[in-house]
Amino acid sequence: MRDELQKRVVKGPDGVEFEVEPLKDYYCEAPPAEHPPAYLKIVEDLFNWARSQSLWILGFGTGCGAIEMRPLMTPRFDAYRYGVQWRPTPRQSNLFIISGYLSVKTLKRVIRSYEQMQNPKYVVGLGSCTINGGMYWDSYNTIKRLDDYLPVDLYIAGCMPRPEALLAGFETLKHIIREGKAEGANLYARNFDWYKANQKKVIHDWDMPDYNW
Amino acid sequence: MALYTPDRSQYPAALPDGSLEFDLASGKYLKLWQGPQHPGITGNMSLELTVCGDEIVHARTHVGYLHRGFEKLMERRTFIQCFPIVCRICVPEPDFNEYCYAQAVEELAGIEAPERARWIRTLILEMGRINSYMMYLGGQAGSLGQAVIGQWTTYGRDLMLDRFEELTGARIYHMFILPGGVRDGLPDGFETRMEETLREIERIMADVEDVMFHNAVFKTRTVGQGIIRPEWIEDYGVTGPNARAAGVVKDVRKDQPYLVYPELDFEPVSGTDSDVFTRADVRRRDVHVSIDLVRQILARMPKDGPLMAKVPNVLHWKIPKGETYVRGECSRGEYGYYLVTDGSGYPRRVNVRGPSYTHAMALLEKMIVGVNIADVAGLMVSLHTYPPEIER
Amino acid sequence: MSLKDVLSPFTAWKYVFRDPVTIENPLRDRPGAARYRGFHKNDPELCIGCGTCETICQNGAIDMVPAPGRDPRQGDSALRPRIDYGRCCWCALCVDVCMTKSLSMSNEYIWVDRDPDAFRFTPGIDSKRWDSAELGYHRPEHHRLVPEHRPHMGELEPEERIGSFAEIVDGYTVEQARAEADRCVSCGLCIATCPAHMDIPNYIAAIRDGDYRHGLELLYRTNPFSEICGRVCTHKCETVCAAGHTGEPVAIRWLKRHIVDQVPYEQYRDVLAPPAPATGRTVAVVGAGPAGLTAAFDLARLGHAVTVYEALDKPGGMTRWGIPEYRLPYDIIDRDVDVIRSMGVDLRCGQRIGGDVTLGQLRDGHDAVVLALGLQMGRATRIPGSDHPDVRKAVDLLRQATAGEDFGTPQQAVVIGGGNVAMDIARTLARLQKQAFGTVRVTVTALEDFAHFLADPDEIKESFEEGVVILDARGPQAVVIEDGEVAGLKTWKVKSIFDEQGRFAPSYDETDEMIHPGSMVVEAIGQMTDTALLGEDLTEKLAWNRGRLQVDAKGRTSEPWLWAAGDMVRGPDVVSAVADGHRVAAGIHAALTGKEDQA
Amino acid sequence: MSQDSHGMEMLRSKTTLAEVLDVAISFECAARDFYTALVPRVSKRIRWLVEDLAAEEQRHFDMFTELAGRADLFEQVKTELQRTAADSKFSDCLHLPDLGEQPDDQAVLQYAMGREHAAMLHYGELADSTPPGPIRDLFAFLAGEETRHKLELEKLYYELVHRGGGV
Amino acid sequence: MRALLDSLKSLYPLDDIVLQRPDLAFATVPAAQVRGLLHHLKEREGFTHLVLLTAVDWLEDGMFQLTYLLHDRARARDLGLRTLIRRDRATMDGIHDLWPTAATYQRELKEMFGIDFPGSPGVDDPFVLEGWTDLPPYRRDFDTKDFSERNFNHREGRVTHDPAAHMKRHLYPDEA
Repeated sequence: MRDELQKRVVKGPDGVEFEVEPLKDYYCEAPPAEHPPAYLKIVEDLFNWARSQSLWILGFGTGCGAIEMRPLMTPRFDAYRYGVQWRPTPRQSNLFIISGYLSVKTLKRVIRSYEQMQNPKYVVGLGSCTINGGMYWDSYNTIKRLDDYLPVDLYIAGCMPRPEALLAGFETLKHIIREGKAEGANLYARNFDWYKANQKKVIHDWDMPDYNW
Repeated sequence: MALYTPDRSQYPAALPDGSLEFDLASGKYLKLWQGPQHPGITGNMSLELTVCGDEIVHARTHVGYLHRGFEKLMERRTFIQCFPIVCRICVPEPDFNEYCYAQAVEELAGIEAPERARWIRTLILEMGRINSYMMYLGGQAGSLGQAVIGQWTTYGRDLMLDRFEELTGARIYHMFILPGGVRDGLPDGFETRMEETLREIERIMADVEDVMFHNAVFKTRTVGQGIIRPEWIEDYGVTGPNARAAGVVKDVRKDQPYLVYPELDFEPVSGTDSDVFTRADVRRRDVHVSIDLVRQILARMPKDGPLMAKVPNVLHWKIPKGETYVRGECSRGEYGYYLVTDGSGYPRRVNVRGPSYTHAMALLEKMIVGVNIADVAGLMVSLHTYPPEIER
Repeated sequence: MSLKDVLSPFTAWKYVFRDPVTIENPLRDRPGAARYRGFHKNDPELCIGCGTCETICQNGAIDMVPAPGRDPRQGDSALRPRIDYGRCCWCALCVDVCMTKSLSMSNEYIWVDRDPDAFRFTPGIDSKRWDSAELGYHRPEHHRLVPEHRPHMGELEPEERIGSFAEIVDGYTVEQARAEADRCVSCGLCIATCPAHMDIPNYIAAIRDGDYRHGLELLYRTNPFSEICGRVCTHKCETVCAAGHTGEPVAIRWLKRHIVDQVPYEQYRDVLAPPAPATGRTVAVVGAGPAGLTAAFDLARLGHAVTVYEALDKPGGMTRWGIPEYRLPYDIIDRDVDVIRSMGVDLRCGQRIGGDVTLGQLRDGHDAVVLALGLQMGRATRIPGSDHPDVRKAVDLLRQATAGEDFGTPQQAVVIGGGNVAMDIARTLARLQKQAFGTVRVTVTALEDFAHFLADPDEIKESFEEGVVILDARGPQAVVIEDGEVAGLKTWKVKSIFDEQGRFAPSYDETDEMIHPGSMVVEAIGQMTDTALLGEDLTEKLAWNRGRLQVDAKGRTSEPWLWAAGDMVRGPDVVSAVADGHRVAAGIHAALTGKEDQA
Repeated sequence: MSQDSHGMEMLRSKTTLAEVLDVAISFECAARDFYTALVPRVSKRIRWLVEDLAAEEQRHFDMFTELAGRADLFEQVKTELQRTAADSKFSDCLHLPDLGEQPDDQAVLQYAMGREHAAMLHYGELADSTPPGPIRDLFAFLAGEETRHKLELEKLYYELVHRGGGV
Repeated sequence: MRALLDSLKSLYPLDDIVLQRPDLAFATVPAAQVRGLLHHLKEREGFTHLVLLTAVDWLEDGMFQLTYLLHDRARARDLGLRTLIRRDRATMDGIHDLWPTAATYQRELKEMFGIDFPGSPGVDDPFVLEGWTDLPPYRRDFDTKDFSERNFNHREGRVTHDPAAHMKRHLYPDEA
């Protein structure tokens, strides 16, 4: 564990000493909870319709596929007209696009980013690598099945998928959301222990709280 | 022009070796992580900044978020099987991987790509260079808050991707230059459509010049910023536009000409001030050089002739023991492949030398000290680095 | 910094008046380019399931899976590539390397699914919406990752070879052989087609590696007649070679010959492990052809005492007495036979069973008896005039030629038949004519047209080169006899030869009649076995199957002590005879060691 | 063959379909008996061939018998006529052997082909010389049957004698 | 290039010289001479640009080959220096004082090959890997496929057939 994460005594600029324990002080460790649907189906449908109309992508280019995000978000493909835009922080995003392979090192950051996103949230896997390891199937440093570590709502085939394929994916995702079937976040909460066990199996230096949001 | 003068009263003391002494527990310094999930970072990497007030007093680059172990994977792939994977090492300008790898294999196997294939390779590399620069220009402007440039250049780049698609059959990873030659010739009417694309890009570049380069804000934030000192050029192995902007007029295309560059007419672009603005300007002018080169190539390349050298059955292709280094001038500097063979059907060792390796690591860490936090992104982008080629 | 730097950025406002560059409907307006590498297509009829695509895929994305409703057959494993889009990188190496050009790619690129296991499919079998897409990547004609042509093999020029019985082809040099071995993609489709199931991909790999001893060892595992098969094998393997679909098939036969050419003959014995300790069991083999000797070789190596009885004075069977020397030099046969003999096989030539020694005696003196009699009797057409003494049978003439007997070389001869035997006798006669008269005057008339010819294309080509006239689609009608002498052959034109089922149903055009002049007519049609040695009682006792001795899967006849192998039960083919020899040897060994049930 | 020719002459005088068929059936019956009697005279090796021939004649016999018993005989013959077989004249090129003691397979086949050939010719002639009507159709049908049988034998002959071999 | 190699040969024990291209040569030099030769090349011969520093694992020989590739910008030529060090004592003097950027290369070599460069800044810090516990991955005795299979789940349900074996099973199952 890195030094700055250790429990220690710190002396402030005013000369006062105090104890810090970053992993406890900075994060809430409460486990994730399932998000129940609205009491009335018609209300839930309305919510889902609204959710489907604003897919806000977290601006985290985890791999190759991120390069097609720029054409998508610029005038030629103009994803904004479909209610899709990208946001710089997890707090503002509800869609995580895993743009291809994930190294174990990135997986760790991805998990943290994902957990910081607000419910309901969705994960889309881009390309072969998220499905079965892709061309890095024999690499020592990339995960092979994204769904072992995060709940994936949708996959888009390709290496890498083109902007058009992404747009097709967004349309499908909207459809899934409107049907109330984009239950990834709830799945994550429900099977939290299983996901954590998988994550910890490959992330050997686990130096963060199990859940932080 | 320095508008900002930091308060250095809290600044850490210098140790004999030149590094700074700072005590995080003192509360005077703050660790600030820029990346990997951060809008102000190029690609997937991160900067561990130690700041004092608004100023960076120490920085470390952290890479490895995109490490897939290409050099290891290639050791268990046959020579032809390596061909599709190498382009993944650098996403925005993948073709240099294909070229350098193919050239290295051809050299050690003792074969030579046919004339027409070499023209097409050159064409592809120059198309890729334009794309890479277009992407950079959008990023450079964007890092300083000017989002509109990226809207234009990304469009221009996309038009070029259409040309790539019709020529190579793919948008991003072209997998077109393979050991022995190239896959196919130019499609019918390619020249005409390429000319249209080039005109559109020239139009965009004119707007970029007006709006980005003749821009008081941009100048204020870039002129005199992020200077690469002359002695750093050798200390940190600086190459390409970064070096040329510092007056080191070295361009592999001229100095150790490869492919058909000896037959093409061009002059390397250079600058003298070595700051963020000059580097941006060198790249802007280089786009025009590349546009011109694409025109020259299309006008002069042979229309007929073989596209592949005679290669043995690729399934059993063994290459005699040997080693070589093949370099090319990519948009970011010297791109090179060090290939070692041992007589088997697999490379013994491949080492990919991407320019970002030094630019984004040692050089960036050195340059970033003393910079205002707000300028970090702009400075970093100005080195034009792509993380995947650092860690491979 | 100047005023311009303040004002210039405002020129961006002109974009307000520009047409937007946005693509109105990206899902509709953006088909992939003509050579776009989109989702895979496969033509399951063209595909042969060779698995080369799987071999080259660096991503391990391709599995070869049995295609529903297809059974493996010669040259088609009935496997089809199943692609995992959780692995694929769309590099199209599989398309580039595809041996039949059945694999290609469409320009379709959108596939979205919630189920990660859905991204696996067998192109051409699992129907997809892009199956009929016309655009997309196909391997450009010039773009080849596997060389398509054989290296040129040196051979005697026609003028040179026609004057003698010297062997025609030189065999490959080491460089040529490596280049040819390099073309093999090691798919192994040929193994099933080879009657002896030789380990072809691996012995070719041994040539690439230059490890000829290992190569020879592999050859001997399945075939003790590699010298002979390396020259005259019917190489059915080459007809199913994956490389043959878009180029020339790998010259498997010549590569086999190359291995035996490269290992010094003295070292052959070192390659083979010594025979097993003696079992005390004895086996008699009748006929020293490929089938009999292969059985003898196997049985001897298993420790049984084997005696081979050969009616003629030299071993080799039809390989010696039926195949001319220019195709298969006699010393080559001796080399193969000597290795077999060195395994302890007692080979007795000039001993015809049914004379001094009877089959009954063999039965009484041995634990098992193998009949490997071959097909040494020629069939006759029995057309009018065919009973004339100058109407001869090809097998008889070839036997006489081998024995060096003079049968009165005709100045002009007509051969009836279109198989390899017809070519052999035609070319033998041509050589004899050249030696005797200086000119070649041989006409071959065949029922089949060239499209359905029975003889190897090489044989036809070489015959033409040597001045033999071959007339296809001629049905023999009568031997023309003038003044008691054969004057020629009368034929009718064959209009068509096969019916819709591919069975023989010739129809003649009697208006197209030809007389082919010649003082000798040679019948080179079917062959049959002389089973006289069985005697009437045994013939009556044995079970028969449409004219052939009935044998079980192991080669055993209805009489438990009697086994049969080779051409007499399988039809004429060297390598099939070898395979049969193995089969019967395995059967006998199992029977003698009481392991029949496990076998 | 003379006995057959005589039989054919006999046929010319028949006037009803049933009569014609009766005679044809008697021919098939005679042929079957001939082959059956031949079986023990040939080597066991080729007995299958003679047995096959006998079985084929028996099949014809059965077929004609069944036909004769049918009420819609006329219609049936009409339909059968659609699938006429054309003679390929292959057997023209063969000697008719004298089937002595112990004939071999080739001789038996040649003999059988000759028989079918002659029958085919005669039925054909009868059809040609009969005025259009049911009787003519029946003759044409019988000629077609014999031709078909002959073609089968020709295929067998080629496989046995011309191609490869192995018997 | 020849002249340069000749003059270097008189000063340093160069071995195994290969003139790969007119502007690229490789030579082997004993480990102890590396720093001296590099210094000489940098200061005297104009090879001021360190292109790369990497290693090759000759597992069979028990040696690591270090390759220092230098570039002479003025004359546009390259010289690759090889030096062999023992795998079981994989330690080498650093050259970060000659080229500060070499520290990055040395840090990578430490992590990926386990070659130590004592005194090189940050050489022990993780570079691209995080929480790595296995053999250094670029070593030849590290099997990446095996590691991948052991550590990560691959999607089930994949099964393939060898064409030759499949045909044997269906077409001639009884034969040896």
